[in-house]
Amino acid sequence: MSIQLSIRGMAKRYKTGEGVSDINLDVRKGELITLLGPSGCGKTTVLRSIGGFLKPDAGDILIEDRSVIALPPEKRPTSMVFQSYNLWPHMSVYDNLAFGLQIRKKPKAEIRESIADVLRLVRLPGAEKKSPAQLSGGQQQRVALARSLLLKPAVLLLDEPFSALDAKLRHEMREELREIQSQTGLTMVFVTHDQEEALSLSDRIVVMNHGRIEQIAAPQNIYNEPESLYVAQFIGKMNFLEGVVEADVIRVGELAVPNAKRLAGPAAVVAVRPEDVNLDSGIKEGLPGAVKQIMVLGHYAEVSVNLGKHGIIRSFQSKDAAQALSLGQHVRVSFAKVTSFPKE
Amino acid sequence: MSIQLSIRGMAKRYKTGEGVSDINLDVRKGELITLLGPSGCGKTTVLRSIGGFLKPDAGDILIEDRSVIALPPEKRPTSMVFQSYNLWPHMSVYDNLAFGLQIRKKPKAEIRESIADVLRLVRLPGAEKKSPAQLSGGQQQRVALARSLLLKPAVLLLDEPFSALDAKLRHEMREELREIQSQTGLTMVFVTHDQEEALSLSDRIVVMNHGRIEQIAAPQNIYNEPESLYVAQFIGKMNFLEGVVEADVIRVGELAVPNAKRLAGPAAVVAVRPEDVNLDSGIKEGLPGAVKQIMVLGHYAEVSVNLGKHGIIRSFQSKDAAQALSLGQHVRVSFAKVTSFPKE
Amino acid sequence: MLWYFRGIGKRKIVEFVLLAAFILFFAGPLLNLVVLAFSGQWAYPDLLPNQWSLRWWRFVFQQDDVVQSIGLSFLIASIVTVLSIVICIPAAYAFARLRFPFKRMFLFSFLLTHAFPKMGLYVSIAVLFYKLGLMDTLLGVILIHMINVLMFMTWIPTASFRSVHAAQEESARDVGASPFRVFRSITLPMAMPGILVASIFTFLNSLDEAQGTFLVGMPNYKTMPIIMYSIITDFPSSAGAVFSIILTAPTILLLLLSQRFVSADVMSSGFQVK
Amino acid sequence: GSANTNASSGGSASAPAPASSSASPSKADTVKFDFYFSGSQNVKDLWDTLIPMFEDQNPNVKVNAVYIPSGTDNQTYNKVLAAKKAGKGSGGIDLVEDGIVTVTQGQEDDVWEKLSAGSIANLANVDAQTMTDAGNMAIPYRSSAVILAYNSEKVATPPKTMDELLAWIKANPERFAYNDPSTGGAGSSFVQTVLYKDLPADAIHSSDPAIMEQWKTGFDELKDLGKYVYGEGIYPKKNQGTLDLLNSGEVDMIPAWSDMVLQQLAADQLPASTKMVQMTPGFNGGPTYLMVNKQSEKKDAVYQFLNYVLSPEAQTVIVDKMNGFPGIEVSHLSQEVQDKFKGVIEGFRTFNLGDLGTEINKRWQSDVAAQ
Amino acid sequence: MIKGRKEAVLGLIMVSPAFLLLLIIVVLPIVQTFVVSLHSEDGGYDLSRYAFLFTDRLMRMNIVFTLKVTVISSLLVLLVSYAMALFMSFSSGKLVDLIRKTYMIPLFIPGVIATYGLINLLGNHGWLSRMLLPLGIALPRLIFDEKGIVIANLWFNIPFTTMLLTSALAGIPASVIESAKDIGAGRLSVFLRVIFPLSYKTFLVALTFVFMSVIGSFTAPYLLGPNSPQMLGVSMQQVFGIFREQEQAAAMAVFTFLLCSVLGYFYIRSMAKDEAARM
Ligand SMILES: Nc1ncnc2c1ncn2[C@@H]1O[C@H](COP(=O)(O)OP(=O)(O)OP(=O)(O)O)[C@@H](O)[C@H]1O
Ligand SMILES: Nc1ncnc2c1ncn2[C@@H]1O[C@H](COP(=O)(O)OP(=O)(O)OP(=O)(O)O)[C@@H](O)[C@H]1O
Ligand SMILES: [Mg+2]
Ligand SMILES: [Mg+2]
Repeated sequence: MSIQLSIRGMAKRYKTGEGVSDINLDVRKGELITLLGPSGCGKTTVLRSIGGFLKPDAGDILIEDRSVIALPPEKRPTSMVFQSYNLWPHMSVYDNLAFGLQIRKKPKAEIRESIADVLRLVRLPGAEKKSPAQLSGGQQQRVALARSLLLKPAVLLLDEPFSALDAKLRHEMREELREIQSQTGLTMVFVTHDQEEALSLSDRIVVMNHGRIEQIAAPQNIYNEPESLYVAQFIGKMNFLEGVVEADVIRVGELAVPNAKRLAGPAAVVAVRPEDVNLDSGIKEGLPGAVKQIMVLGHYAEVSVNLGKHGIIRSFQSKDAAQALSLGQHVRVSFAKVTSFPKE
Repeated sequence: MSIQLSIRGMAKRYKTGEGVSDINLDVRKGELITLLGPSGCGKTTVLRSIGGFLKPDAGDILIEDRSVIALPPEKRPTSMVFQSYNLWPHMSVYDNLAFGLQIRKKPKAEIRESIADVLRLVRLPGAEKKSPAQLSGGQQQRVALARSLLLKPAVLLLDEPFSALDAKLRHEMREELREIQSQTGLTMVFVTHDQEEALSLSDRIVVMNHGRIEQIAAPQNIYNEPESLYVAQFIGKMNFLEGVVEADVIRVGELAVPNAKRLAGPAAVVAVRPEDVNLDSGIKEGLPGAVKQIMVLGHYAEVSVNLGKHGIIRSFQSKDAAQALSLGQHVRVSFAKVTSFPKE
Repeated sequence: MLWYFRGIGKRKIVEFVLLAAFILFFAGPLLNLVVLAFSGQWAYPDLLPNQWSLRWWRFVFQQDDVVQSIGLSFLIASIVTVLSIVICIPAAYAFARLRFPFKRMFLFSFLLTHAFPKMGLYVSIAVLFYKLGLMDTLLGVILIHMINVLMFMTWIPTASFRSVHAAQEESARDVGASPFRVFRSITLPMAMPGILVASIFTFLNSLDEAQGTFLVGMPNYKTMPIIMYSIITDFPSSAGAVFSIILTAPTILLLLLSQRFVSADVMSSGFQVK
Repeated sequence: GSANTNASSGGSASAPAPASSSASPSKADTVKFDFYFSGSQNVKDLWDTLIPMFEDQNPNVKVNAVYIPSGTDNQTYNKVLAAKKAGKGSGGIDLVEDGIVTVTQGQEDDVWEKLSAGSIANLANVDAQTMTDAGNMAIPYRSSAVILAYNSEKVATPPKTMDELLAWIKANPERFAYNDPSTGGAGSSFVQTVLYKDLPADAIHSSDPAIMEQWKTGFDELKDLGKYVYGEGIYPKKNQGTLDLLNSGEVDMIPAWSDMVLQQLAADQLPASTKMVQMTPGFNGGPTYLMVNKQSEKKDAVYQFLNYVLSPEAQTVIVDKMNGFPGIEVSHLSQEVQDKFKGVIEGFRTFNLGDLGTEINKRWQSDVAAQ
Repeated sequence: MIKGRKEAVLGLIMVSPAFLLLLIIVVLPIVQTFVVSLHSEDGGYDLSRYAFLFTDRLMRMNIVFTLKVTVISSLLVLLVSYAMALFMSFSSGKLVDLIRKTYMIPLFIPGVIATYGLINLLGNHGWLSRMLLPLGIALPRLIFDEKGIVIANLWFNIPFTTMLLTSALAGIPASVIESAKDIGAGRLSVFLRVIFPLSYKTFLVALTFVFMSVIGSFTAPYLLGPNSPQMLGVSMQQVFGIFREQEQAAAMAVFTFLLCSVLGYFYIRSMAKDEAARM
């Protein structure tokens, strides 16, 4: 598929010294790319630059192979759902939604119909006459989403569009978004802080850190093969243990794991996802530890095990398995799968 | 422990007809209560009434056994973290934080110090001089949180205080909140749309629906024993199947589950959590179905199985178990645990 | 008495005192005018006139210029208001939002219109108007009215525009509105309270202007204040009182009407979002 | 009220069509010129009477009288001056009626035409001294007197001389008021009369600055008087200001223009108990002048009109309507009128101090008002 | 920076119609007046007319008096107007509605007439003293006194200033005030720390307008004020109209303007400041 949006060597520095730099990203047509990263890492900055609300200090932005860097926001074929809704307080919901269509000189009947449609879609049927001040936080957010969706832009920019929605609604919205995308081939750049959302929704995830891109990859790859300690730390839960490099293996106490990346040593960090941590009470192998805490989190449980000098390790267990354990019980810990990184 | 906050028969109706009614809630000292419910159900309305920003139409609100219903916000011993942060745009972060302390006539040196402390706590050390406009969404939210924390109110009201934070930071903040609570015995009313947060953080959860309270209970109880179909639907994922009441059992196709609640029938709804759905390829028992979709979500996978006339059922499986399955494969479905509700 | 006040609460008392002060101070002179307008004889120290009369009402309405001049005044005031909006609002917007050279100097220059006493300027202005052929023309009268309000129409809207959030403008740009459209549909309505204030002021100022009108417009454009001046200087205050009531009534009517149409209270409550 | 029977003065009010006389002479031989005058209603009534009378006799001249409400009257002069500076001729103003200040100012700015009996025959009837005082550039077509107005219910025997008046003021503190001299002629007349009380008789026609030395005693007197006048040193603004005080009963005696008192008595605006008295020597009166714009292109017509205004016929009307003194010498009027002035005219004096008038106001402002 | 230049051109174009009007009709005559004010008595050019303002005892008194009245009036006007604006913006009820509907009416009364109304009300034998007479209260002297001028200034300026401030308060989101109340700020703190800073710019505009209209006022001080010292406006009229000293009057006008400019400067500076902060 063709490249719909291309960001080349973009940089933007605020007066305070913060900002983003060295942003390179190609988004294919119909792709949904997620920007993921800690608060303040520059996600909104990238999005606003694409939308035309910030003038980057360097670099170029191309949409459908045309540079848009010199275009004002209204001339760019993008539409943005802002992090802080930005509804117009002096207009009703209807007018908020109709404004963009009126500019595009759509006939009145069509406008009315598409507004009714999109309000149904965001689960706010009949809210046309209300004013933004009469809406709850999540309702405002959905109106803002509806406003952008109505415009069918070439690139849709979404800055945490579901942050105020409950899980159920968020799921429904995600599915609606997917649906719209499959119908219209919409290209989306999506900012979220919700990993699960990023993992389940995105075609590819861009992990950012301190104004830079750390890794761009498909969700599974990001999860399974984080390229850096940072990404490993950030995506999903991860246990980190110190190990000693011994040629082909890295040794963590009595346990040896393969040195797949051929790290130089002498020290390395071994990373294990909680679900890859096995707990056995019978076998002799593995690191010895004692169950410290059991926290049942919905359909699974998080079991923390004290490994003595190796610190505390967290393991996900099914509810049943967890309930078979008791606090203080001695267990042996082994790893189904590990990744390793050089020690920083 | 003593009751810190008590809401009695509160009702508030907006001009549009929406609002809340019949709100009764006792919060003990040092307790963290979560309001959970879909967007627009009235969570913010309840919180704003406690804070004094809305005048309820009926009912009373007591804090430490004194009615505060007639007091203006500034006289109430509450502090609120607003859903939309509400920082003062013309003040620096320092001034935003210092304002409340200055009103309480704290000495300058003490103010400076506690601001430095609280900024470290919300992971924004050294941000004193910045203005709100120079902060990212998540940073603003953290400043708003810091502002309320500084005041050590009798009741802290938090309206989705972590909605703009990434998982890592959110975890850290939660733990800091817990830490502060254990140190100061802070009483908190917490609004969130994040179930996991509610389940892991709260002492008790208040589930709201359409302006009314559906259930108040500890997280495990809410999860395991939802009182209504609505709560079951809203908390966690849940599969619903139609069943036929036959005295002691409810029959779903070839499967019979116990009629624990002694429902009258003829029809009933059987609810099963995905993690309680077992999939077996060998045994004869259980409902026959075919694997429709396998979605790996971090450390676990969601497997959808088509049950024919019983619809589609979702099951959580460990990653390994899921990978052993293939699309279209025939499986037998059985339930480890079910709840049942009368059919509406 | 005291128990009564205690009974109705502190807030009510405060409100009552406020109202009393408000009425005494603002309505006092006005009520006085109304009473005066209907008074015949009013000797000291009587609280009310000892003789009521409609004599001055008859008198004012017999002045054949009065009705015509009221019409003319309202016409001129309307034109002045519209024209100054057209000319000044773009300037105010530029001051509020755009960067251009000498901006501060331009903004400052509008201070001149008001801060500089016009007494000494009239001859120079008249010379200029003669040269430009504006003397004794409607355009001339309108222009001379406009210079009185240039400052109000730039400074006040500038302050209003600046209080409109950039974010709201941004989202309008985002849906594809041109800067002009953003201005018309977003910025302008949100800055409306301030602009309304400035416009009302412009209108009233124009209704009240006499010196400049006389200089430029006499004898062809005899506006209301010119007639008024002669009435209040040559006749007892009763005539002036009648005149000001006649003069005020239509404007107040207009005000009340517009309050109904300009949605309840643009002026007072503003637009507020949680 | 509305004695607006004359079409030429009433109709031009707000018609946007330029009614400027130069543009549209209706008949080839008819000249229409513009005459700006200001003042109270009685002035307006006067011209509304005189102009038709003139036009009946002079069908070739039409007078477009423009009534300038007080309060905006300064602008007439500004307009004349501006038109001249802009090189636009008369600016549509051919004849102006105003007080001595405007006459003097116009002399400096050279906007008034010099007048002579050659073009206006009846000018011969006017006192030559008065014409010279005005530099022959303005015609004092009428005069009013300043008198002492008092409340006869409170004051049984009004003072007859200046010294008696001063004594009365001191004997009745806060019962007398005179207005700020720079805001109205009545007060100015009082001040000047006090200043020249003990000076040689002909000093009132001298504009020689040397005389300023001799004002000192007069000003000391006025300063001292401050304690005894209304409000212990309050001088109301404008002639009307003191009349209001008399009307409301706050004072019992004031210097005032005779014509204003008479008119307001007639209109019930002053209590019927109000009486007037002239002192000896009298307060100075003041003429009102007519000036011809030097830029005017219709001087002949204007002269024709002025000639009529100075005719005994017109002057008789003026005396009747204005309750004032004629602009021409009384001897030219009918016996009946002469009889009417018998006993009054003797006390009537005109001061012609030229620029000294302004000097007095300045000095009053700093010595008396700001003591 | 292409964009910057375009913006500059656009800005200049938008300002130019108003500015041209201003330039021709106001600025040029003012420049002329300024030149006139430099004429000395003996025909040369110097600053003697300005020196006179400070050397002449009377003038000095007038200037001090004018400043005193202006400062007192401006302070009172702003105080009352802010109070009224706040009251109207943040209270509700019948009373507020009534005030909201009527407070503008004084704006519609021509200045001269209102001044007469005030004289009739406050004068020695005025309505107020008639009302208080039975109660045995004697009013202090209000008319022909600086108190009279101040009262008139309040009457004339409060409605407009209130209107202006109300419009500014309308722009302050309720949420910002709510959060201030939440942390326990009382009315005064909320006002001083939140409302005032957020309406500061309009406040400066209002202050400038009040200051200008008071300092240059004529009708009210002329009819209500003492004979001496005079407000500059009255004195200027006297110097120009009665004493016919055009040059001196011009110098007074320029001086008045300079006084007003000081306030104008604050407004423009505050704008420039947050402009710098915005980048
Ligand atoms: N206008 C500004 N002036 C100065 N610094 C700014 C400005 N806007 C943002 N920043 C800083 O730039 C950094 C990146 O901000 P940005 O808004 O892009 O973060 P973000 O990734 O969207 O964070 P969040 O998830 O909290 O919204 C932050 O450290 C922020 O403080
Ligand atoms: N000022 C108002 N006027 C009229 N209706 C309002 C107003 N504020 C809220 N509502 C309505 O009341 C209901 C409850 O609103 P509330 O803000 O309490 O919801 P919420 O539970 O906080 O939702 P969210 O999670 O989306 O923030 C909503 O349907 C909303 O539309
Ligand atoms: Mg952001
Ligand atoms: Mg909410």
